[in-house]
Amino acid sequence: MTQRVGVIRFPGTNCEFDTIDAVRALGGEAEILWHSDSSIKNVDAIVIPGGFAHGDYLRCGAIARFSPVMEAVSDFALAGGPVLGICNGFQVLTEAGLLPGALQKNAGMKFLCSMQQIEFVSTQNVVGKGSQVGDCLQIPINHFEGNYVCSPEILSRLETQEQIVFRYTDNPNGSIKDIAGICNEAGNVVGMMPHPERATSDLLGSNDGAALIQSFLSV
Amino acid sequence: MSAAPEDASVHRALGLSDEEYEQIHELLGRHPNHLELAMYSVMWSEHCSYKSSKVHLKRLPTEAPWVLVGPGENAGVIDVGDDIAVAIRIESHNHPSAIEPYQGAATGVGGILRDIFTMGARPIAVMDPLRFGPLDDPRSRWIAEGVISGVSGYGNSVGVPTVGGEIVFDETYKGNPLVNVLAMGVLPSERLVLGQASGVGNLAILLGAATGRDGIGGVSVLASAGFDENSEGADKRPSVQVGDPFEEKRLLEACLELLDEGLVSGIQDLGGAGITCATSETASRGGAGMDVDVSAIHSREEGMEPFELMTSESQERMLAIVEPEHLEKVLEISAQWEITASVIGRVTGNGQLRIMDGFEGEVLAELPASTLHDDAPEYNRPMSPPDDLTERRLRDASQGPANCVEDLLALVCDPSWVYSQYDHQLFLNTVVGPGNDGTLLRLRHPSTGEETGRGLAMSTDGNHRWCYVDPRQGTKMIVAEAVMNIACVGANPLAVVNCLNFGNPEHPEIMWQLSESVDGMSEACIAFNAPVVGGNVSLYNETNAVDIAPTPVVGVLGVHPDLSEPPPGIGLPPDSLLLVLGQEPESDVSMGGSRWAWEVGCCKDGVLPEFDLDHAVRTAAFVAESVQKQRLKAVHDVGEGGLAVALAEMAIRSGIGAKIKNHDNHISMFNESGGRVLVAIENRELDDFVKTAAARGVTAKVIGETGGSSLQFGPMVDVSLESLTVASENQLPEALGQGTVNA
Amino acid sequence: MQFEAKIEVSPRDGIANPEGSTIERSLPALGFEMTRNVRVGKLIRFEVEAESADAARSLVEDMCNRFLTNPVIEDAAVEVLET
Amino acid sequence: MQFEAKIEVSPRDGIANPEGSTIERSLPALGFEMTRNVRVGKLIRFEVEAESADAARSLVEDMCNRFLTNPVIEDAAVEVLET
Ligand SMILES: Nc1ncnc2c1ncn2[C@@H]1O[C@H](COP(=O)(O)OP(=O)(O)O)[C@@H](O)[C@H]1O
Ligand SMILES: [Mg+2]
Repeated sequence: MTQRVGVIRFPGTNCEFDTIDAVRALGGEAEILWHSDSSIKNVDAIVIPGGFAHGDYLRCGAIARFSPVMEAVSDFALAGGPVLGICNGFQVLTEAGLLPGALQKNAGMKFLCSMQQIEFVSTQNVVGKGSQVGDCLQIPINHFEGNYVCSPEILSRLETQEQIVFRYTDNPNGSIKDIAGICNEAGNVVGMMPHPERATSDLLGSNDGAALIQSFLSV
Repeated sequence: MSAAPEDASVHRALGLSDEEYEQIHELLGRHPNHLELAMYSVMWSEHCSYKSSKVHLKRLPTEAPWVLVGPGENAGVIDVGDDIAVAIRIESHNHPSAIEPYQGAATGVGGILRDIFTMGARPIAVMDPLRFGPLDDPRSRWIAEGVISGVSGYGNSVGVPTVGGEIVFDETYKGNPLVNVLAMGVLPSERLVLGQASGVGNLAILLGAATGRDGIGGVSVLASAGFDENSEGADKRPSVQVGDPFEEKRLLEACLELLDEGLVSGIQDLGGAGITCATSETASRGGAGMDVDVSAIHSREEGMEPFELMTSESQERMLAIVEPEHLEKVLEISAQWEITASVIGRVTGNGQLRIMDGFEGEVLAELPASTLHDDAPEYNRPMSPPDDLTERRLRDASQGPANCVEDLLALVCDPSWVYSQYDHQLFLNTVVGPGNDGTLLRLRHPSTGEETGRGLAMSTDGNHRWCYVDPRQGTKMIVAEAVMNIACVGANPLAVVNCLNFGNPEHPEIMWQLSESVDGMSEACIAFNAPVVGGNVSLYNETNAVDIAPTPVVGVLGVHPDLSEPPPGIGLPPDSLLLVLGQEPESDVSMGGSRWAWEVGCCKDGVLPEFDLDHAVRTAAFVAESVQKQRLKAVHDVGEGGLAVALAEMAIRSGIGAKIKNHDNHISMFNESGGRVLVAIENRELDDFVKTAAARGVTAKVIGETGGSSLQFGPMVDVSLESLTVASENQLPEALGQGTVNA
Repeated sequence: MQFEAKIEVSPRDGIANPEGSTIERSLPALGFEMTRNVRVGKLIRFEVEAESADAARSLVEDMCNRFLTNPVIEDAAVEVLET
Repeated sequence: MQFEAKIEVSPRDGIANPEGSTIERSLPALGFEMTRNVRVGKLIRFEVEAESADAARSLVEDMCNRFLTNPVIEDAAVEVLET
């Protein structure tokens, strides 16, 4: 298992090194991909990490998705390559059209940083290997715009095609159907608001994110 | 370069006294022109020159073998071993936050972070000790909410976790909130850089945001003037600055990269007094001079006057001193981070700061760079204790309607409404986050990320009630409390930073408070062997000529030597013994300065309980040792609200109650006798534990045992955990987040 | 020619508007009881250079569709004025 | 009577507008080179009940000053229409 993971860094990204630490601690290799490069350097998998790409100005992810690297990411995703968007990365993926729907401000109009319990709804995707539907995980959230919305048509497609990956057991942000993470039809592109890289050490409060990253590294 | 003697209204309007003007006249050997006068006025303001406090600050202990940089630089730096240095600093943004709470707090966070990365350190933590007027005052709520969102909005986005702080509400801060912000960063010891310019011919490069008219005169008008209802308003409004965390994030990354590549020989952030301060400070620290070309400054607006460009406090800017051969590489890295960079100055050898319109153009101002700092006035202002001090000390603060259950319910308050809005986990270091005693972070090497197996602990503490009753002893007690907080997470103190928030220094009792407070802090810092490595003084905290209660705030940094297991935390375990460690309160302990007396009993006077500093030092060391050896099942220091509030917090955390022997009256429940810590241990450990405590010179007394679903004091007082939890959790959400008005 | 573009971005009908709802919820406590249906959107203005008013308009509409709004949650109304 | 209030909130002149500047900086990369001076503000709409147009207007202005904006950094333009 020596997956080379490319971690995209936009100006304003701030979880890139945490993500790299977590990947390395679980035996993967990781390197930074700079947003203005147009190549993804033959990596085997891509993470778009958390943070505030371009300050989250205009809308979260709205400016980032035009970065040159995103074209390569898009080609990679459409060819079936594993792509994981965490928090801001999830927002970028929806803006880029690689995942449906949008993330708007939390219903309580507050930024929220807290440990949250989420439950696997589908494991047919790049973070689900080794887990069971119904597994509950303790993973922190850290966002202002994590309130997932989409049209009723998209929602019913997400449901019938098993594209809802996680739901919150206690919805913190007003997200429709308690959605915490979704994937594309093929299951190779996953977006989630909780931060699995923040749950990879008992010293920091939870190790439940390790399974997700391990799965991602082994596809 | 000569100027006519001018009419006194100009320098007075700029906040310079006639004597100060005369001094400038003498220093220059001629009359200053308006630009020069503006530069002196911002640099000699209270905010930049510390002219009223300097004589007192000199009494603080500042040295220890591990101190690499003490007060006077942008941040204090200490050596924590393994080739890692830690930079730490605290600052206030009180006055700006009173006018525009969100931006005031946001720019406060931005400013303190620049102080840290100026030293070459990557900021890894922010803390925000906050103080507001009472929750039933709508404007205070408006300020509180704005400030909290400002810290959250800027801190989260710039990508530095806010890992702790304080939140206090009191009448004394109505109209004059206190917004203090502490930042801490780590750097490889060998990369320490100082804010100085040397090497004739080197270039001064202005990096970051364009200079606008925001914050013009902010130093003298915003930071050094008190508020009263009439002046608060239109004339001050244009001075508000807007923070841009995204610009700051790029600036931070660009600057750290420049330092990593060894491309800068000095670097300095731009804060109060803007370019005037940065250019003169770097030049005079390096014993050099500088030519500054105002026409090269990238500006946000057209037609800005030289004095505006020189004094603007626009945010998110840095000044780097660079050898000419590195210029190209510096511009390249700046461009990569989309940072604007302009060469605005050249280092000269003559000690003069010359402001010019083009490097070959007209000289607009010329003055010896060092005079802006070194010759700033220093006042030994008159001081005297308040006239009624003796009388006040005679009052008995223990009187009042005491209903122990109701009082306890009123005094518990869960601050998570505040800190859940802050990213407090970024960088994967947070072992103990906000909501506990000290904050505890994993200490990792800043360049390699390698773990040291050790931890960095921090706490910020202030207590205006103690300091109002007795500024000297009160300050000693807050230092002890801060140290006790980090002891609870297993750390021993290494250094202290402080923010002295006081009223109007022209009032003799305010200067007395400040002087007393400094002496108390000195004594405590010496006792704990934790020198002061930096700080900030904020004066003129007053509304309608009423001064705030004296509020020194300290931040303590310490190290946990062996972080293989997280500390036990504050939650009560089942079936254990509860002990109090530390000095035992006298039988007739005073309630003076306690939260109970101020908020329930309504007497703000009296005297503080007796305080044994040496006992507190021994207790802190013993607590840290016990946590390190994993001998405790729970630990929490006793602070505001006394034993009862501390116990309530412990019980609420785990949902496990306790039975306390005796202690069933308001005095023994709520007295704030200092230097005490509550610990839970297993029954069978008792003998050994008490023996060790005695050997360390620490009093240890069993006060009860844990278990059950309520908190009982003696046979009479019984509070259910459920009611405690509800009372604690509801306090802030019921008052905040419900909409506020700014008037 | 120089034009001034003004774009009103509003939450789409049927999509929850947390910002508006939060304001609405707090209004009664502040003594503003007679208000309903609060919606918060964005207002974007800029100057734009184009050959004609039509050209300016179509440029601005293109910016709106591709970048300035997210049609999943937002509607936009574009105004272009000669200056 | 029922009125529809529309409030345009913009950053005051001379006050930095980081959001606008950031958008402006990113436009050329998207092929929009002819735009300058981007400013982003807020648009707030709601329905309000009042005795008269004047009463509605003064109510809305009061809300603006005390609650919806901070006049220290923002300007508000209020429009009130009968519905
Ligand atoms: N404004 C704030 N920001 C972040 N954390 C806060 C804030 N206010 C309080 N906290 C956290 O809540 C906890 C309790 O605060 P406090 O009662 O002041 O602690 P103590 O009495 O132990 O000094 C601490 O961990 C503190 O860091
Ligand atoms: Mg404590």
